[in-house]
Amino acid sequence: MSYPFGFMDEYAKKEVRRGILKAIAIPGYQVPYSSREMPMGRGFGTGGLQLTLAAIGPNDTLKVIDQGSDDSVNAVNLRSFIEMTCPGIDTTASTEEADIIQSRHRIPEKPLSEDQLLVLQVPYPDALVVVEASEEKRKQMHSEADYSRLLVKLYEDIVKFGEITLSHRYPTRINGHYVIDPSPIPRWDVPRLHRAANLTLLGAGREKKIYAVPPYTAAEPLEFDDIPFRVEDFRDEHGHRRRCQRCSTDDSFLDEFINEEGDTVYQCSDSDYCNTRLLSASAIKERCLG
Amino acid sequence: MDKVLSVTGLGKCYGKGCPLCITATGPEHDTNLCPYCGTVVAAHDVSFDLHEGEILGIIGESGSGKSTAVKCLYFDDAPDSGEAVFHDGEQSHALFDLNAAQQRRLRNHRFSMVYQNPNLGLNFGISAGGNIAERLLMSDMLDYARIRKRVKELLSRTEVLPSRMDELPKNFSGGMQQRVQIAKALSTNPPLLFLDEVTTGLDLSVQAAILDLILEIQQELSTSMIVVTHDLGVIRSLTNRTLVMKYGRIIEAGLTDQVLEDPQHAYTQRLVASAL
Amino acid sequence: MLNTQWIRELTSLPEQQVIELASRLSQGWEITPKSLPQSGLGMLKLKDGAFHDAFYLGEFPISSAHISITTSQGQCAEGAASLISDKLPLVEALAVCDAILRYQLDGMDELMQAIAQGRAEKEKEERIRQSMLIRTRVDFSLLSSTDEDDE
Amino acid sequence: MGYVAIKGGAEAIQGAEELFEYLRCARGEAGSPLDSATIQNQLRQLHSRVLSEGGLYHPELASLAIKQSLGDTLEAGFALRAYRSTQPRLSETPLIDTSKMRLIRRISSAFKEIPGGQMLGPSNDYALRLLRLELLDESPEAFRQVAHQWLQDLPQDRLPDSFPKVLDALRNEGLLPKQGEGKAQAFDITREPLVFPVERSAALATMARAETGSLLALAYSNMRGYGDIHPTVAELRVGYLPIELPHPVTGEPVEVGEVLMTECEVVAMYDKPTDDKAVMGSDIKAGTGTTQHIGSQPTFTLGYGACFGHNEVKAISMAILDRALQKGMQEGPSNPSEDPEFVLLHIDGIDSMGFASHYKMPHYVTFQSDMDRLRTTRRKHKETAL
Amino acid sequence: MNTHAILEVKNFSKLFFLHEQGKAIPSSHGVNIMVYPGKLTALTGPTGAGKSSVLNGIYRTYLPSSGEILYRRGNGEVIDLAMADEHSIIDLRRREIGFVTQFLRALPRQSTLDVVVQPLYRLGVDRQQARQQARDLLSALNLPERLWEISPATFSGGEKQRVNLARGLIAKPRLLLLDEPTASLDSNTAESVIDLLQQLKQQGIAMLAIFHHPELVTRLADEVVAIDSAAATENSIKENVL
Repeated sequence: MSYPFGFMDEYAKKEVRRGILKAIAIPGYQVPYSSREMPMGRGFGTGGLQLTLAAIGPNDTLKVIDQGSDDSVNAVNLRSFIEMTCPGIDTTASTEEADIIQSRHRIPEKPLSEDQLLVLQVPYPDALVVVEASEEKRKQMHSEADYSRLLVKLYEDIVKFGEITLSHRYPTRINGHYVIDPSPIPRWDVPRLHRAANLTLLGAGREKKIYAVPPYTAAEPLEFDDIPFRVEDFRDEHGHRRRCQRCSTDDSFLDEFINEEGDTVYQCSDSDYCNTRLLSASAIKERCLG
Repeated sequence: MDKVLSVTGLGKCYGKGCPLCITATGPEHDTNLCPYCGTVVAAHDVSFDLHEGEILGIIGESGSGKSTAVKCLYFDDAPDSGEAVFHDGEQSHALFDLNAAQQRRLRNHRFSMVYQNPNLGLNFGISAGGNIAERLLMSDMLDYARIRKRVKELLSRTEVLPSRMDELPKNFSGGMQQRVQIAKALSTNPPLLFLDEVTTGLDLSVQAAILDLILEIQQELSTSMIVVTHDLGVIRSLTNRTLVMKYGRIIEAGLTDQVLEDPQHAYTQRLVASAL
Repeated sequence: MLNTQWIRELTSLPEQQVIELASRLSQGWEITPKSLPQSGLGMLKLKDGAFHDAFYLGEFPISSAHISITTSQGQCAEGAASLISDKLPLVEALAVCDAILRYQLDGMDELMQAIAQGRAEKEKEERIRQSMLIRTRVDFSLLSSTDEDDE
Repeated sequence: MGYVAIKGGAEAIQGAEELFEYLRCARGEAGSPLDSATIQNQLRQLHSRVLSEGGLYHPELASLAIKQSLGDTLEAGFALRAYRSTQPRLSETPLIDTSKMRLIRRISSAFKEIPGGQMLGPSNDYALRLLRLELLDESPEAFRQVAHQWLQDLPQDRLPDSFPKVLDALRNEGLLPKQGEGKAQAFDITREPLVFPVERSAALATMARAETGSLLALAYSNMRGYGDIHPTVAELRVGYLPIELPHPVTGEPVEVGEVLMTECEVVAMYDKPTDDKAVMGSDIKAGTGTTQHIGSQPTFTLGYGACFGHNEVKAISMAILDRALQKGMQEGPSNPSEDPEFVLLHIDGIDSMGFASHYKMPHYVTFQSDMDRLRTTRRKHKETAL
Repeated sequence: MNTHAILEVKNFSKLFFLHEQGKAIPSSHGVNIMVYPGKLTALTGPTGAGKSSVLNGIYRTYLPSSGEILYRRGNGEVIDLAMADEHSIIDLRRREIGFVTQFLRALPRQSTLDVVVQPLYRLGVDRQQARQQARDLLSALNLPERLWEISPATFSGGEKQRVNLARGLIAKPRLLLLDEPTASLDSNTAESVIDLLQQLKQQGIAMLAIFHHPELVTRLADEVVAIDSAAATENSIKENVL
């Protein structure tokens, strides 16, 4: 069997593109669309995949990452499917070289440019789902920008734990109105949505929604005036910022794991960022030594 | 005294309706169910004014239309006919001409309702303080410390120990839940408060304390209130004026002491006589 | 008069037989598509049994072909067919058959024979289906008369 | 220097797929591959499930999907769905009336005798569920003999081509809501997203391709007491529905094929007439005995279920849920099975299975973020405790 | 209306229609009364002559059946209390017209002090100041201080009467209606009430009163209106009656 370019039939792609345009026109608004079944599980990035397939053309260069890594099984799987159904495209691991970056759970560390498109895979598109199960009611709350119940959730967290317990999927207000679930990116990545130069598209396949953070658009995490939003804390017990054990940088989101010796070690979550740092470090070393 | 609310000709039917619904129902026919089409005439031609700082009572048995009238005004239900104008300082709002969002805005910011069942007014899954905080957050108070302070003030005002503010209301007694509901209702200093059978089902001594609290608050804040009840004692204790409803109609209206001491309508006379 | 069942009858014959027949009958003819033969999906719209509301039950594969023919004698004809299938060659063959039947082109008799053969196949299928019903029919009247006998 | 532990994902994926394929073909030369017809006939019920849950009546590809997924209905339905994403939509049938169905089974539990008669058709409803050990070692000869035997001496009599619907008899008695023409417009869930509230046609379409077990579970909750519609099966039919499409040139209807389908109509306990529904919810103070209600008479209520293939449990469950959802749409849901959003968003096998599977994917980043929250919270906790 | 009078009741009648029994019960008929600032008009007549009905009619606890009840407001405006809208009546009750009856109605749990202070709260008087005034008045009326913080529900008739009086007097209304204010008081307390009423008169407060004891009429009344159920009545100065 042979498949059309981009797998989906043309009508379906057009519908996704219309959804994208509407999403850009109303920043943060969840545009419903009749998400098509993709040949991989709902939850494996079918929303992001449909956005990428509707947007990509034969001369585009694509980067697919999962958990910051181009080698993650899911990233590999998605990339090879897109390569198979979109003849003529290039793929890359370099953030800089990519025109389209499809990602799950991370935004690349290196700020993106106006020419780049970031596609995020979304399991739960609606930040209000933690306080309201009914989609019909949530829709009304969004239309009135009524997020008081979400704020009560933050209030209750502080009362109970002295801290906001939301770790990822941090509710973020776009352009002063709609609050979105920015996909399960860590809090670390939220400030990098704010007034970013690039367009970010978010796609939820199973929940059948598309939404967008257009270039240079405000993206502000929900917070109290006197208790500001905070990103993940990578300081050690002495208050020193931990470094990547591989490239030694101290300004990236770190993965923590236990090595063969049983010690806890830290490494950049963004593999391309880490590699780039490592290369330039070794270049400097070479220059100095040479 | 300034008018806060004026209601004219409010009507609400449940059913498909027919030309005879109105003439075939009402106190004189001893029913609110249209014999021709089965429609329930829940309220018809309900008109009254409410002044600033006034407590108006609406009394009647279940099915009299008293709750229907209040539900329409609080936007829990939509009337079929009539007008209601809410005067809010410089502004006047024709309530039934507003769109749903405008109605919810008024409901959240300028009106409050205390329900008979605290379940309706409170979210039992979040703390007492959280319940009150929700209304404050709705009014864009976004400073955590200020919210905590205001919640404590409101709870002490309604005589709930502020030390219990972080507990879930489901652990509270019925009277305490009502106090939290009142604190929540008052949090935004609403000019108009609806009280729907707020003391029904509570112990007598708790009832008295709640009524006392409502009166004190009304005097302090000069909130206008509409009290819906079937209890003559509540009417006598709280209200200046009273409407008596039966089968969807207002059958008598007057000063509360006059309605109770010198009732004009046969039904009111029976009601008062039976309560003595 | 053309019967509306001929496609159903003809397609009960093996697919290859139908394709071969059409290609043999149309040998030497000039066949050009009026529109591109397509295969894709059709949607089944049903009237629900309770309230007679329309609703969509689901999709089925559908292929269709629409051709024009100039026979070797110079006769012009047009034929078209759709079929629940994604087999394009089969539906193209059916479009040829449609033209033959509709314009009574050469080979019509042979085609009619094939259709009759298909009809016999269908008849067999239909008898099997009818037997399913007849052999599993519940006869309540028999039961009740037995009861009466017992009394 | 290796990069964390996820390097080599591509090789692992390929290895896993090869292993899966090996298991399909294990036993080597002793086994033989399943062919399409075998799956369609010998795994008839499984095949039916995949046809309806995939939402695509393509018997051949359904067999293939079953084969490649090793018989996993969810996976097989999924493969059909993904296939349909690549296909253009060419046409839509005119509104088809199912009374034209060429039946193989027709029963009613409402009446002993129905016009046209009850025909059990292929059913094992009353068979004893004893393991038929003789099939453990079935010879090809014995296997063929069964079919041969059945085809002997086929009865010669002929039944009508179509049968009247049981509901029509009840309707003629006035026991059912008066029937107008019904809505002609239908909601297409394959091309439009569900935005609640939805029309009944959207609910029917969603249920028609829902996962059988999910439908059953929700319908069962209603039958057990989380709901109270108390249904009776007015009629359950299985058969082949002829599909007619207009001829591309002449426009006259031509039969282009048939689909096997199951349909079911349930009659549920009567309720107030629909247009009086609001009355039920309000606190009525009923009048004295002199007033008489001269409105419309109470009637039975109805539910409808239908699906591709032969799947009776699915059709019955759907009919029960259709009735429950109508109740929920009219009066507001009082049980999960009456809540359109709850039912319709949780019965799709492809959606739910995909989401359950996705938890198998790496979640390092979110887990890292979770750990940060927990540690910070614990630190605060310790500080306040001191 | 008479330019000196604060209240002029003209041809007041009240009859009750009881639907249950289907009959009308006349209570007062053709009553005429004048009340002047700083003077006390006493209403006399046999039991059942409808004296209380007249007071209730003026206060609008009863709806008058006919007649006029002209009242001159503090701002000089004359208003017919029989016809005035309810909000005007509420306003007058709050600011100008007080009524002391034989019965005390209060919320079950409310303390005596809270009962007495209510009218001042309604006028928006500062809470501290209002409570002080209430204390002063209660001690002037000889109510023991130990009773101030408890509910009057359990009080003796005399104690309740004093609480009632205190509440009626505290806001210093322009017109005070008194329905047997000393009925259940011991003589000592009755004397202090009489003193108090004298003081009020001197402050210019107009009073219309029904007294249990004819002696009090003699001591306090400037005008007397005698009514009986049969005949129309009008003011006569005390000397003429006695």
